[in-house]
This record gives sequence, C-alpha cells and structure tokens, in this order.
Amino acid sequence: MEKIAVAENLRAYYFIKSGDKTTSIRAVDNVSLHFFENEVYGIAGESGCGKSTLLKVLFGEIKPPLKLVDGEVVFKLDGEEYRINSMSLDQLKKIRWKYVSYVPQGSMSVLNPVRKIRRIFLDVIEEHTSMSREEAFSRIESYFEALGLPVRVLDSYPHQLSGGMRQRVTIALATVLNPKVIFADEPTTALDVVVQRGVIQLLKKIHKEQKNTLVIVTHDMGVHAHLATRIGVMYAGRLIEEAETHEIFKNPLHPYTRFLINSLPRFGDRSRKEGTPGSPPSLANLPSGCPFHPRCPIADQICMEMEPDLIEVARNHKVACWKVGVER
Amino acid sequence: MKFIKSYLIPRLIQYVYMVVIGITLVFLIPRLSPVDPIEQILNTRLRIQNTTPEAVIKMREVMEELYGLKGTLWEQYVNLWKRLLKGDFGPSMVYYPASVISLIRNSLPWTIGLLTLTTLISWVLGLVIGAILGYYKESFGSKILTGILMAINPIPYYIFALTLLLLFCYVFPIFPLGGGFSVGQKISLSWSFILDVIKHGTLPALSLIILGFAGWGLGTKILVQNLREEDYVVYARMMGLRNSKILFSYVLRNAMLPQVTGLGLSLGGIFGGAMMTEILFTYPGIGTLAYNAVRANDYNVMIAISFFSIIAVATALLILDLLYPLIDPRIRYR
Amino acid sequence: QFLNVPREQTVIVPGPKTANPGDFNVIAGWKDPHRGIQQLLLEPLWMDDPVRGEIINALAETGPIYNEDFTKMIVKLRKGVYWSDGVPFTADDVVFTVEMCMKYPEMARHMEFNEYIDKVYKEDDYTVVFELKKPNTRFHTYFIDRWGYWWPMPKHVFEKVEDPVGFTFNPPVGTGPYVLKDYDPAGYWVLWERREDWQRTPTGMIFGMPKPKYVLFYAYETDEKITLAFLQNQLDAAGIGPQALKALLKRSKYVKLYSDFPFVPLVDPVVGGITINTAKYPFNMKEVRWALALALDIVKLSETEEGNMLISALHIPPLPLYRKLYYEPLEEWLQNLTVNGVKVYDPDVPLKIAEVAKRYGWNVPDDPEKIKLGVGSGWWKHLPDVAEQLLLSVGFKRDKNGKWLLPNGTPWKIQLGTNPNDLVAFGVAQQWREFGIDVDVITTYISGINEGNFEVLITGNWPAPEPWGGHADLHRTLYFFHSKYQNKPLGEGVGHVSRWFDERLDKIIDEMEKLDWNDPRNIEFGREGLKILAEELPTIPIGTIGVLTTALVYNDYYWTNWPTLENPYMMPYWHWSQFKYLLTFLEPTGRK
Amino acid sequence: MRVSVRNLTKIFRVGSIFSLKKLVAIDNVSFEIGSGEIFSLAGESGCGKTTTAKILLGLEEPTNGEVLYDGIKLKDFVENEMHFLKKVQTVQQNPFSTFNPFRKVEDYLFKTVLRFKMANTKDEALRLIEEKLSVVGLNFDEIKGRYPSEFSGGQLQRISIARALLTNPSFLVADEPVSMIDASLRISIVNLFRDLKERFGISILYITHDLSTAYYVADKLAIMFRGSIVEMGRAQDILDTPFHPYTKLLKSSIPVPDPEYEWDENINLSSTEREEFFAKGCKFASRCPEVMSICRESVPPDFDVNGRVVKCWLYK
Amino acid sequence: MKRILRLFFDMWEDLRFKYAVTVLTALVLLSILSIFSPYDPYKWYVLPTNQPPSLEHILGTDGKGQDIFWLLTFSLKNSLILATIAAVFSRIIAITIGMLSGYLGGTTDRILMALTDTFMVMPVFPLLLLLSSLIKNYLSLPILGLIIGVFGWAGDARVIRSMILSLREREFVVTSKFSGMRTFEVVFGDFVPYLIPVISGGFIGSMMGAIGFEIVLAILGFTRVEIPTLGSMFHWMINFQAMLLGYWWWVLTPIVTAVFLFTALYTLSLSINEYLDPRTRMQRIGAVK
Ligand SMILES: Nc1ncnc2c1ncn2[C@@H]1O[C@H](COP(=O)(O)OP(=O)(O)OP(=O)(O)O)[C@@H](O)[C@H]1O
Ligand SMILES: Nc1ncnc2c1ncn2[C@@H]1O[C@H](COP(=O)(O)OP(=O)(O)OP(=O)(O)O)[C@@H](O)[C@H]1O
Ligand SMILES: [Mg+2]
Ligand SMILES: [Mg+2]
Repeated sequence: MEKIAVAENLRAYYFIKSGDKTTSIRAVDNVSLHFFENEVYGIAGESGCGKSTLLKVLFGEIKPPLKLVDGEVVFKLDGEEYRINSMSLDQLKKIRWKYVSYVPQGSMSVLNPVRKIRRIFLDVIEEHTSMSREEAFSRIESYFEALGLPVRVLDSYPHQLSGGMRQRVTIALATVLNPKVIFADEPTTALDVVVQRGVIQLLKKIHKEQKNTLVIVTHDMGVHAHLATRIGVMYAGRLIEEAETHEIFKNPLHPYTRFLINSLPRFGDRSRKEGTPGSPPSLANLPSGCPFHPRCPIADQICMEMEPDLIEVARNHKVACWKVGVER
Repeated sequence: MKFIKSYLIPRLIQYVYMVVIGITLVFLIPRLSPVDPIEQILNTRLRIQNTTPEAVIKMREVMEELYGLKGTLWEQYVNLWKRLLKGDFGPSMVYYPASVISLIRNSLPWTIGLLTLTTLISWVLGLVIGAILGYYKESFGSKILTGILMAINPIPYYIFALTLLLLFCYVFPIFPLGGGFSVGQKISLSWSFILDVIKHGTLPALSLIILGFAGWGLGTKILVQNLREEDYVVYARMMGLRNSKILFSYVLRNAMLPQVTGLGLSLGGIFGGAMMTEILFTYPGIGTLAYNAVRANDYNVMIAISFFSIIAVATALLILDLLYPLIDPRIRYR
Repeated sequence: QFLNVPREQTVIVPGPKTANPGDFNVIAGWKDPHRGIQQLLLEPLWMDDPVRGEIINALAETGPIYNEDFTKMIVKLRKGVYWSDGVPFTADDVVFTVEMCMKYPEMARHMEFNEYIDKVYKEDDYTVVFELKKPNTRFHTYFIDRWGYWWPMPKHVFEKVEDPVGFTFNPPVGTGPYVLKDYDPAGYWVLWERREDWQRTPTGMIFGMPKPKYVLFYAYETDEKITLAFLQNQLDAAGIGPQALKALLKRSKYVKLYSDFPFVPLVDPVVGGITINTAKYPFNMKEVRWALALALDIVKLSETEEGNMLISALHIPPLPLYRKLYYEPLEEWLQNLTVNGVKVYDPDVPLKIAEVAKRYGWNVPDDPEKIKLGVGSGWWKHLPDVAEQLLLSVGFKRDKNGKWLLPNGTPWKIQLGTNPNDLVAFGVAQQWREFGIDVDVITTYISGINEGNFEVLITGNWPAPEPWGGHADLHRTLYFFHSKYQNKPLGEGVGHVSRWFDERLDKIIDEMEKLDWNDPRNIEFGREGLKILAEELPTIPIGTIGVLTTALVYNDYYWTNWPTLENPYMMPYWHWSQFKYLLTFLEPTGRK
Repeated sequence: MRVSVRNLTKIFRVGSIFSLKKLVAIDNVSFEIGSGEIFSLAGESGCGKTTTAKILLGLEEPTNGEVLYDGIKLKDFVENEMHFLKKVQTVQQNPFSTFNPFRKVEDYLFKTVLRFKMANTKDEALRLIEEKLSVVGLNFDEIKGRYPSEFSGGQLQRISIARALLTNPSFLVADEPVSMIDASLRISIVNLFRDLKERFGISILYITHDLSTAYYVADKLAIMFRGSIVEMGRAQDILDTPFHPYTKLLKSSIPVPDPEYEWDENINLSSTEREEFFAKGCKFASRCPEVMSICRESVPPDFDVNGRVVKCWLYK
Repeated sequence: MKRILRLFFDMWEDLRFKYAVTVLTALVLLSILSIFSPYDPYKWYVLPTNQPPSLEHILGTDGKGQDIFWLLTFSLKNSLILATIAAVFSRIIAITIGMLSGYLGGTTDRILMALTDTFMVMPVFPLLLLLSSLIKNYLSLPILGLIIGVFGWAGDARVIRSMILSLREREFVVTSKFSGMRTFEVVFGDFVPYLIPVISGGFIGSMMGAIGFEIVLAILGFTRVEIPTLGSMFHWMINFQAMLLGYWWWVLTPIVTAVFLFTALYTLSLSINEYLDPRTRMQRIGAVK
C-alpha cells in the first residue's frame, strides 16, 4: 500500500496571552503518523485531547492562536509531493477539494444560510474545475443520485434540511470532486442514532466507490468499529496507540485504551464496568513523564519521570507506554 | 390563508397600535405643555398693527374655533381622529387657510427625491465599502480608510455641509447656492430642467451621502468583521473559494440582512425630512416645514408631519417584515 | 448664472420662504405679505413713511375728511388708477373690500371694522363714506399701510369667488407697479415684473417709473448664504448680522452701507429694550426698575455689538421726526431728571459708544453731530451706587458674596427671556450678574407672555408699542398702557405686557382721543406721556437689541443710488411696503 | 419516592401568539416510577423526552393529565416550592451549560445547602458539601474558588450530581446526563446512578437516547416516539427482544463497538423532522418496514404483550 | 478590584482601547480642569475678542471675549454630564422594560413591547425639537439629558428582552432554581453578566447620541445656549460667522474635540464589545501574539 500522507513530529500549540504571560496549550505534541491510500483511519480519544487540532494541522489550516511549532505534513498526490504547511494560500487552493478535503465538526453552521445548496456546490465546482455551468449541474445531480440523496434537497436552503440531511450534504460537498484524502471531524456527533447510521452508511459508500483515504475523528468507538480500518488513539495531544481496528478492539495495549474499550456497555451484559479514574489533564499544564500516569493503575516511577515514545510492539501495532510490550 | 391568519393579521394589529399610540403621544405632548400656539400669531400681529386689546380677545376666539382647539382634551382628541381618518389635517396656523395637506404636498416630492436617492446611494456605498473594509481589516488601506470614516462620522452635519458650501459655491463656484432649480426655469421633463435640478441637488446630496456613507460603512464593517468568523465563511475559505466570491456571496449577502432594517427605518424616516440640509442649502422639503412649524407652534403641521412620519416608519417596518423572508430564506412567516 | 432673467434689469432682494407659495390672498388669514405682495403688488390708501416722517397719499387723493364729532369719515380716491388686469380702480373696490372684511372673521381688520363701521358706501366713483357707530378720531389709521395689513382688493375678482377666504388669488391682480411673473413652487422665490402701464398706479403717478424691470425675492435663509450670494452679486440688498457684515466688507468692494456708523440703520420706528412684568414682585417697585437700569453700563453694553448700537432713553425711537418733536424739547428735562437726588442722564453716551466702535476698528465719523445723528441721544449713567441705594431703600440686602437678596431674605434671581443670539440680552445679563443679581437667561420661546408669564424680556415684545414713525401722534404708543386694558389680573390678556398703568397717563390718552390726529396739541400730550414713562420706567428702552442689530447693506454692482442716512429719500427696506417707491429712485450701473 | 404520570399531554402552540397551529409534543403518556427505581426514557431527538422531564420538574405546565408524587398532585406539591425542590432534584444534559460560567461553582453548592436549610452554619455546610462530593469522588479543595470553565466535563457533571444530592432528594430527573461526556467518563457517571439507587434508594428518571447505557442501568425502560410511548417494560426484556418496529430500528442503529458487526440493510431517513408530528395514524407509518394499511388510518392503542406495553397494530 | 485591574490591563493590549482610554482620560481631565479656570464661563466680554492662539490664550479667544481653552473645559464637562445623564436614564428604562418584559412575559410583555415598538417608530428628531421648544423655561442640562434619554431606549430594550427570553431557557437558570436561588439572585447572577456587553455598548452609544443631539439642537438654538456645551460652542461659532471670518482656532476647537470624543467613544465601545465577546476575544489575543 502506498502512503498518501506522512506527518512527522507534529507539534502544534495554541498560544494564549492573558495579561503579561503567555500560556501554550500543547494540543498536538510530537505526533507522527501516516495514511495509506484507500484506507479509513480513525482517530479516537476523549474530548479536548487535540483531535480536531491534529486534523486542522493535517489539512494545513493553521491560524492564530494555533501555531505549528515543529514537524511537517507531506502529501504525495499524483506523484507530486506537497509540503502542506509551507504552502501559500494560493498554492493550497490548488490542492484543496480536488485532492484533499475536509468535513468540519458541526455541520449545522458551515453552510451559507442564504444560499441554496445547489449554488454552494456550484461555487465549489466552478472554483476548482473548468466545468461549464450545465456540466456542473448535471454532475451535482448525478452525484446526489449516486449517493442516494434526494435531488430536491439541492433547491433548499440549509435551514430547511434536517440535521442528518445537512450533515450528509456537507459530506457530499466535501467529496463531490472525488478527492484523494478526506478529513472528517466528528461527522456523526450530536446526531440521533438512527440518523447517525445513515451518515455512517453514506461515508462507507463514498469510500467504497471513490477509493480515497478517509480520516475520521470521533470519540464514539462504535462509529470507529463500523468505519475504520486503522485506529489511532490520542491522549493529551499525543498519539498513544495505533493499530488496525480489530487489533485495537481485541487487544488494547495502552491502559487508557483498555479503559476505553472495556468501559463500553454492551447489550446482554449488565455486569459492572469501570470508567477511567480521575479526569483528563489540562493541556496547558501537563504532568511530567507519561501524561496518563496520574490516572494509570499500573504506573510506576519511570512513568512519572520520562515520557514513553510511540513504538511498534507488534506488527502494525504501536503503543506509547513503558509497561507494555517488548523491552524498551 | 395560514399566512394571513397567523402572520399578517397579528402584524397588522401591531401596525395599528404603533400608529395609534404614536399619534396619541404626538397629540399629547404639545397639549400638555403650557404653550399656546395662537398667542404667537396674535403676538406677531399685535406688534405691527394697532389692534385694540378687545379685538385681540375676539380674534383668539375665532382662531380657537378654526384650529380645533376648543373643548376638553378628550373632545379635541376624538376630533383629531375624526379628521385624520378623513385625511383632513386641518388648516395650517401660519399659512391659514392653506390646508396642511397642501403644504406637505408642496414639500414632499423634493424631500423624497433627494433623500431616497442619497439614502440608497450611501447605503449601497457603505455596504460595499464597509464590507471590503471589514473583510480585509488587517490591511493598511482598510485601517486608513476606517480612520478617515471615523473622523468624518462625528463632524456635525451643519459644519460639514457649510464647508462644502464654502468650497464649492464660493472658493470654486461650481454649484448654485441653493434652491431646487434655477429661477425662471419652467418645471418640465426637458433635459435642461433635469440637468438643472441635478446641479442644484448635487451639493445637498453630496453632503448627505458622504456623512451617511461614513455611518453605514462603519456599521457594515463591524458586522462583516464578525461575519468573517462565521463557520460558513471560514469553511468557504477552506473550500478555497475566491475572496471576491466569499466577500459578495457569503459575507455581504449576510451582512445586508441587518442593514436592510436600518435602510427601511431610514427610508421611513425620510418623512422627517433633512432639516439641516434643507435649511443650509435652502433646498425645498419637509424638513424646513417641520422646523418652521415647531418654531411657530403650528400644531396641525406638526401633527401631520409626525403622523406621516410614524406611518412611514411603521409601514417601512411592515413592508420590511413582509419582504424579509424574500431576502433571508431562514425567516418564514412562521 | 442660475437666473433665467436679465440680471442687469433685475433687483434681487431677500425674501421669506413660504410653505404655501401659490397663495397670494393676503387679506385673508395671517400669511406673510412680504414676498412682494405688499411691496409691489398692492397699494394702500395711505402710506406711512418713518424715514421721511410723513404720510403719503397713495390710493387716496387726500387725507381723511372727518365730520365734526368724528362719526363720519370721507375718503377721496385717486383718479386714473387701474388694476393690473386693466379694470379701473374705483370706490366700489374699497367698499367691497371693507364689507368683505366685515363679513369674514379671518380677514384683516374684521374686528375693528365691525366695532366701528355702521355703514360704508360710495358717494361717487371716487368718494367713499364711512359712517361710524361711535366717534373715532383715528379711524383712518386702520387704512394706513406701514408694514402691510389692509389694502383694497379688486372687486371684480373677489366678487366672483365663492369662498374668498380659501381663494388663492393666483395670479394676483393689484394696483401696484408690478405683477407676478413667476414663483417657486417650493416657496423660495417670487419673481415680479414691472407693469407695462406702471403710469396708471399710484407709484408711477407720485414717483415715476420703478427702474428695475424685474424684482426677485429670494430666500437665502442663513447669513452665511446671504453673504456668499452677496459676494457673487446674486443679491442687491440684505440685512445681515455684524459678523457677516465684517466678512462682507473684507471681501467685496461693492458693498454699500445705509449708514457707516453705526451700521444699524435708524429707520425702524421701534425701540428695543427691557420689558418688565410690573405685575410681578419685585418689579412692581419703581426703585427696583430704576436700579436695574442704573446697574447697566450702556457703553460697555455696546461692546456686544462692537459699538454699533442705537440708543434711546425715551420710549420712542430717535427718528428724525421724533428728535425734532420730542427728544430735543425734552433734552433739558432729561438732564435735570434725578433719581434719589442724583442726575441720571448722560447726553454724551453716543460719543462714548463711538469710541468703542473706533476701538473695534469701525469707520467712525469725527463730527459729534454726525455721531449723534446715527447713534441717537443720551442714556442713563452707569450708577451702581445709586442702584444699590435704591434696592437697599426698599429692603433688599446683599449676602456675603455680594449677591442680592430679596427683602424676605431669599436670593434674587431674574428670569430673562430672549432669543438665542441676542448678544445685547446676554450683555445685560452679564452686567446684572456683575451687580450681584442672579440671572437665568432663557433663550427659547416663552409662552403666555400676554398672560403675564414672564419676568423680564429682551425680545420683540418692545418696551413700548411703536408710534407711527411717519406722524407726530404718539397715541399709538401710549394707549396700550391705559388702565382699562392694563388693570387685569395675571393670566388675562392685556394691552402692553408690562401691565403697568398710571392715572396721569390715562388722562392724557383720554384727552388725545378727543383730538384730531393732526391737532398740534397731541404733541404736547405726547411729551407729557413720555415724561411719565421716563420717570416711572415701567420698561427700560435701550435702542437696538439683538433682533434689530442688523446692518443694512446694498450691492452697488448692478444698481446704485440706494437710500442712505444722508440721503434718506425713502424707507430703505425691501420687506416694507414702501419698497415700490424706493425702486423708482434706483439707477442701473449698466454692468453686465 | 413513587412517581405516577397519568395521561400526560403537552401541546405547544407553534409560531406567534395568535397562531392556531398546535404541536403535540407529548401525547397521552402514562408511566409509573417506583421507589428506588431507575426508569429510563429513550427515543430519538425531539420525541418529547425533555418536555416530559420539564413537566415532572414543574418547569412546564401540562396541557392535560396529571403527575402524582407519592399520591400528591404535582400542583399541590409545587405550592410549597422549597419543599418540592428539596425532594425533587435534577441533573442536566450538558455539564458545560449547567453552571453559569460567570459564577463560581461552589456558589451553587453553598446556596443549595443554605437555602434549603440543610445546614445552619458555614462549617456545617462545608461538611455536608465535602460529604456529597466524596460520594461522586471529588473533594472540596479541588473545587474551591474555581469557575466552571476550569473543570472538565466529567468533573462538572459530578459536581452537578453532588449538588443535586445535597438536599437528599427522593427523586432525581436526569435529562441525558451523559450525552456530552466522553466515552471513558460516561460509565463512571452511570455507575454513580446505580450506586445512588442502591445506597440511598433514590428514584431516578434517566433520559437518554443511548440505549446501551439504558440497558446497563435502567430497571424499566420506555421508548418514546413522536410524543408517545411506543414500548414500555423491563429494560433488559425490551432491548433483548424489541417488539415495536421503531424499537427494533433504534436498537439496530446503535453502532456496536465491535468491528465484526455489520448492519444488514440501508435505512431510510425522513429529511424533514416536522412532518411526522402532524401525521394522523401511527406516526412511524411512513418509514415502518412492516407498515399495514390500518397504521396510516388510526393511532394504535397500547397493547399489553408479555407484561410490556406496545403501541403497534402488529400486536393486536 | 484585582480582577478589574487585570481586566483593564488585558484590554490595554488592544490598540483601540489604548487610544480610547487615552483620549477619554485626556478629555475628562480637560473637563476637570474647568475647576481651575480663571474665567467664569458665564461672563462674557472679559477678554479682547477674536484673538488667535497665543501663549496667554492657547486656543485664542472667541467673539464673546472668552478664552476658548477654558470655555472648552466647561463645555466638555457639561456635554459629558449631559451624555452620562441621558445614557444612564435611557439604560435604566431599557433594562427595566427589557427585563420585565422578558421575564414576566404574557400581557406585561405585550403591553411593554407595544410601547417599545411605538418608540421605535416615533419621529425622534422633530419630537426632540418640539419638546425642547416646549419646556424651555426648565430646559437645564439634566432635563435635556432626560429628554434625550427618553427617546433612546427602545432598541436596546428589545435586545435585552430577547436576550432574557433566551437566557431564561438556559440550563443554568434551572440549576439556579434548583439550588434554591431567588429571582433577584437569578437576575443579577445569571442574566446581568450576559447583558453587560449590550448594556455597556448601549451606554456608550447613547452617550454619543446625546452629545450629537445636543449639538444639533444647540446649532438650531433650541437649547439654552448660554450654558457652555459642545453644542453651544458650535452655536456661537456659527452665529459669529467664525467660518466666514476665518477664525480657524474658534472653528476647529469644537470640531477637533468632537471628532476625538466620538472616535474615542466609538473605539471604546468596539473594543469593550470585542473583549467581552469570547469568540472575538480569542481571535484578538491570537493576533497580538
Ligand atoms: N482556538 C483555540 N484557542 C485556544 N485553545 C484552543 C483553541 N481551540 C482548541 N483549544 C484547546 O486545545 C485543546 C485541543 O482542542 P481540540 O479541539 O483539538 O480537541 P478535540 O480532541 O477535537 O476535542 P473535541 O472532542 O471536544 O472536539 C483543547 O484543550 C482546547 O481547549
Ligand atoms: N417551548 C416549546 N415551544 C414549542 N415547541 C416545543 C417547545 N419545547 C419543545 N418543543 C417541541 O416539542 C418536541 C419535543 O421536544 P423535546 O425537547 O421534549 O424533545 P427531546 O426528546 O428532549 O429531544 P432531544 O433529544 O433533542 O433533547 C420537539 O419537536 C420540540 O421542537
Ligand atoms: Mg474536536
Ligand atoms: Mg432533550
């Protein structure tokens, strides 16, 4: 499998100035990962651990107060390499939507309220291709048909659509140009389970037909189980475990991941389950050593002093924990 | 049907009570004060003529009769409505026996012509330029222009207009000193007449446009600055859309909505006239009529102007509310 | 350049703006007649001219002819006068107009006519007879035009009209030398054209041809615009404030002043000053009123106008006629007038004021006589000590800050009503404050003045009613003070708002009313009346106050031979009825 | 405490005050919550769960029907407001909006103690607060002087529960108390409810649309759809073998955290949510896979199936 | 107190806030300086008229023989007092009506909103003219302030009402209720913090409105022009034809002051609003770096 994007040592901090002192929020701290062609990569982790920030960095959308402190993201698209974090806005425009697109968190407000859906699609197509208006229209309509979305939606305004429909329209908008990589930030959160199911099915369908790389962020492990081929688990701005989906669910190695998987209630099982003890750390003021050690039941001295690296402990299974896997 | 019952009728009820309460206040304010409008007319006469004091008292009676100032407050109020509903605003006190309606009819076309045009121009200018200023708020040019607008905005209109007058009527005598058109011009639809009217209207219009533009521009700028951070604008930028497209189809289109209300109110407010402009440029219009009416305590004229202006603003708001769903698809007649 | 008539044949003067420009029927209602209607279109029976000090017979051929007991008045009309539409003017028109005015309460003179006229009829085409219900020695004054009011209207026009009150009289028909040519539907200007048959009007018959073919009344409204228009020679005459005058003098060499010093023309028969409500405590005390007068330093006060002030100590203006008849004969009496044993009159005030003007750079003549001609006679001395004694004598006290307390111990605060730009009034307030009296200046219109709702005014509510100006008779000034009008409780309307009256004056008025208007004994009574007013000082005449402080300027660019103080051939205003006569004296310069 | 809800109906007038259009948010709902029982109310969004909760809390007037607390009518109960609030408490959906960001969190705790006269002195109050905080696994020092923004969602939710416990309530209404919390914290909160029930015998109305947690804690479960309860009974029974087609759909739509699990078919969604509210007949008819003609005509009554209430013509 | 200080220093980072505070402080100081004025502002003709600026009279003298600089200090003081009165008064009405209407709802709401609607459509300027020409005898600064205030509350009352309506539905209000808090505690603890941006913005806005109205009224001669205010400075400047006569020092003084005053108030309201709005606040902090 070809790697379509590689990220090395990403560090992205929010710098917040209040009064005379600046605090940095280390939302993404030393994260390295890569994506293969035609895979669904899921990023899991509890809220506020830096998932959205990571996605923004990967997409090249870095604006104050967020700053990329270290690392870079390289895309290999049609044989060309793009160093996305050192590209100008004009250069970025050329690859966006054609090659890389983005489904933002909270689809409710990303559609221009006073523009019909059709016009919004047209805006995107006109901007990135040289299609004529008629071509564009037929393209949009056939795409909607292909996705099983009602075509009449095109003539509605965003507010006339239900939440689930709006989310699906946003997904269609992000994929209408058949991009190579799609970043989706919590595309199903805040949706009803029934609606959520529709959205997940839509994403699956697109992935199957377009064979592109889908990077999906959510903290709902159920969604990951349905969609992802590989999963990366984040904690406090770091990637702490990465493996194929089956592996993560069957054999979670990091204590945090273990809590995450095991605390999920399941039908037919009312036995008592334990959640992760303690509460997540503040990214502005991380504990020393492994950031998870205050909540970790198996932590010892080294965990408090030194931070573990993410290393491959089994085939395609990486973990950042002193207590896990092969000797370090 | 649903629209009529659930939206139009309640909205019309609101319209009616706004007008009724408004007129009532306008009726009450001068009447609850100790001012006697007739006294002023008598005073002027007394000063010039040798009218005997007895004659004055008799004249007063005649006048009270003529102006509907007889009877209790309530009777006067009922009478007022009787007259208003018939479209009769009574005679002017100063220009007796001319009817108030005829005075307003004389002034209104000028005011409407001047103010509709200038309001629209300054609104459009303010909207477009303000949007650009807000959208590129970091740019140097934007900061400079914003600064200029902020400095112009608070200059009292009178001073600003007088400066224009000195500049373009005296230092560079390009424009006439005032009036609606040249003396001796016959009102017609000929080119020369229209040109003449434009020439006379330019300076008053310019003064209104520049100051109006500064106001609208600053207002729009702030709106746009906030809109710039709306999710859909941020996302449009992420989608790689051109700035011009984002500015006009995403930002401006949305910035327009709140400003449309302002426009409606201003257009409705036209009935108040542009007092200062009219006084300074001796431009015919409702403003001087109102000004002189206030000074001469010409009740009927004041009530009529207030009446029209309340009706106009209320109507503008009503029309706006009815049109709003056309401009803003989010709003429906519920 | 924005005028579609030949500029060199046109005189342009300021006019008022009207909201109802199409209505020329000034006999009905109370609209402004000075858009050219009274000046150019209409002629009265008699015209009063304060500048020349005489009554001009206009449509009337002679003065009024009364019978023995003043119950009948005969008016002889001028022959050969035609209305502007070619119909001859006759006694029918006069009778018709009088009867019409008696019929409609909205019409001019309705009250007076109904009170006095028993019958009016024509004896022949040029003789009108008024039979009166009761004797009136001054009945004819209702027909004298000084600043508009009653003019004969064309019977042949009005008799066809169903509602003469609502009738707009457009196009108007008149006996004056001009006819309406055009007017602004927005009300800013009216253009008049000289009649082809100007000879068939009283103006033409008495004074000859009015020189300008056109007269334009144009409302420039503000001083700024008047100045700018003047500088561009788009205006031939104007009354402007001292500040605008300065700007004008600085920039134009065609400015011609009616009088160089003071620039305020001495032509209007009014006297401005301090009007006091003597029905209100403590102004009912003569001592208080005198104290207020003596606390003023008139010379310093004149600084508010840079020395450009007219002065009158008496309750009539120092017009040439009145100087001769009243000021000069009373000069000695004034000089000997004492208050609290101190002589209070200072005859040299004009010269001192001239010094002030000189200091401010105005062009002041050296000849003291010339100065007095412009400024007037003397005024009261600045005697704060006397003022102080007067106040103390009636129980006032000063507090430790030197502020005056009323006899009951409360602080004394005067409410002074005036106009927002009356500098003299502000000057008066300043000086009284300096003397220790608190003054609240109210610059907005005060209501209920006639009902007594005020303390002190410096406004158009003159200290005394105007005399005729063109006639020696002072009855018009005095009779408003008659106790039958004045002796009313607060809240009721009165004759003169000061509410002051005096038995001695009552007697004088009653005597005057028995005498023919032209009887020289009137003059003696007038002097006695003035003396009483000066002694009692119910109000304090000053001379020119803010509203009167306007310079009369002419533009010599297109027209010359404007009237001046040295050559006062006619009342010099364009808004007075005499304007039609003035126009006959003008000379075109021939400039294009 | 025993809570009985009888024939509860809530009709909202939609639109302006003059409008005649009605929206039946709750349609003739009856249920009973036993003492020391966790009763779960589940269903898709907008089906009327929150409205039911609000009525129970006295925040909203029912259009029809009544609520009885231990046999006492809600209206009479609410008369004595402080007493009512003391007995009936609430934990809300979103911990981040439960507290005013401009208020210190401890304010709420002290106010609750003092206003309900749970303690007389500040020290006593403090002791009480310490006690309840320890129940939810927090201590006062962590909270002192801090503003809501300084806490994580899980902490806030615990504080919120601790606050509700301060008055020793007998009945707790928890409206989606875990929907905004991370998966890893969710279970701890739900565990807490279990403990409360077991240790203090508190009755709990647990509103959620997360059926797996309902399965985990609830004794009884009611599935709501468009204002009506379509299925009600023992939680485990319902979720193990759902009867109503809607319950089936709901259950099958839950993304099971198991990569082996696959959905069998694509579902069909209504694109506008309002329509179903105004349909006559069974409101689920338009997307029910087992729809019959009667479903479109008349509203099914409540059928009793194996001790379960099912509102579906299939079980006639 | 410490919080307020910190707040201040935080905002001080904003250039506009710096400008606004600097200018306003300067202007307020200037108005306080009036205490030390060697001249009584109600005394005229104490100095030679129309003198250009000199060491003795740094802004020259006017046509009334007054020192323009010292007159300015009084004018500023009075204009600021007037503006504050108008602003406070209109805020009181706006807050009271907005809160009552939003909180009580029902008939009260409908009646109050009917009144509010009406005030929105009233022709403010003609009525202001009318009113000030009517009660002239009593037209002191505070009364003028009150009159201007009467016409300046409707819009904000509506905004406050709608904010209360939405705040009322916020979950934390339920929490407050279930914590046993009383109505006034809810209003002050829960609502007021959210209303503060609107109130402060409205306050500054109505100050600007009041100063502006006073200027217009004074130019037309509808106020008591003897009282030194910015408006009366304009009144006399126009009346004495200072522009035609080229007395630039007299013309420019009130203009420049007005421009500074307005821009400062305007930028202050901008920066306060932005600071209190959390979203833009973030953005601003980021941009400063
Ligand atoms: N614009 C910003 N300024 C300052 N801090 C920010 C900003 N955006 C996010 N943060 C902080 O950065 C951290 C990571 O945020 P991020 O949105 O990436 O988390 P997340 O994992 O996506 O969380 P969620 O599941 O809630 O979406 C959080 O602690 C958040 O408070
Ligand atoms: N005050 C109100 N006025 C009008 N309609 C309302 C009102 N409150 C709720 N509704 C409507 O009643 C229905 C039920 O709402 P409710 O909030 O009870 O649903 P819910 O089950 O809690 O939904 P969610 O899962 O989204 O919280 C919805 O359609 C809602 O739009
Ligand atoms: Mg996120
Ligand atoms: Mg809910």
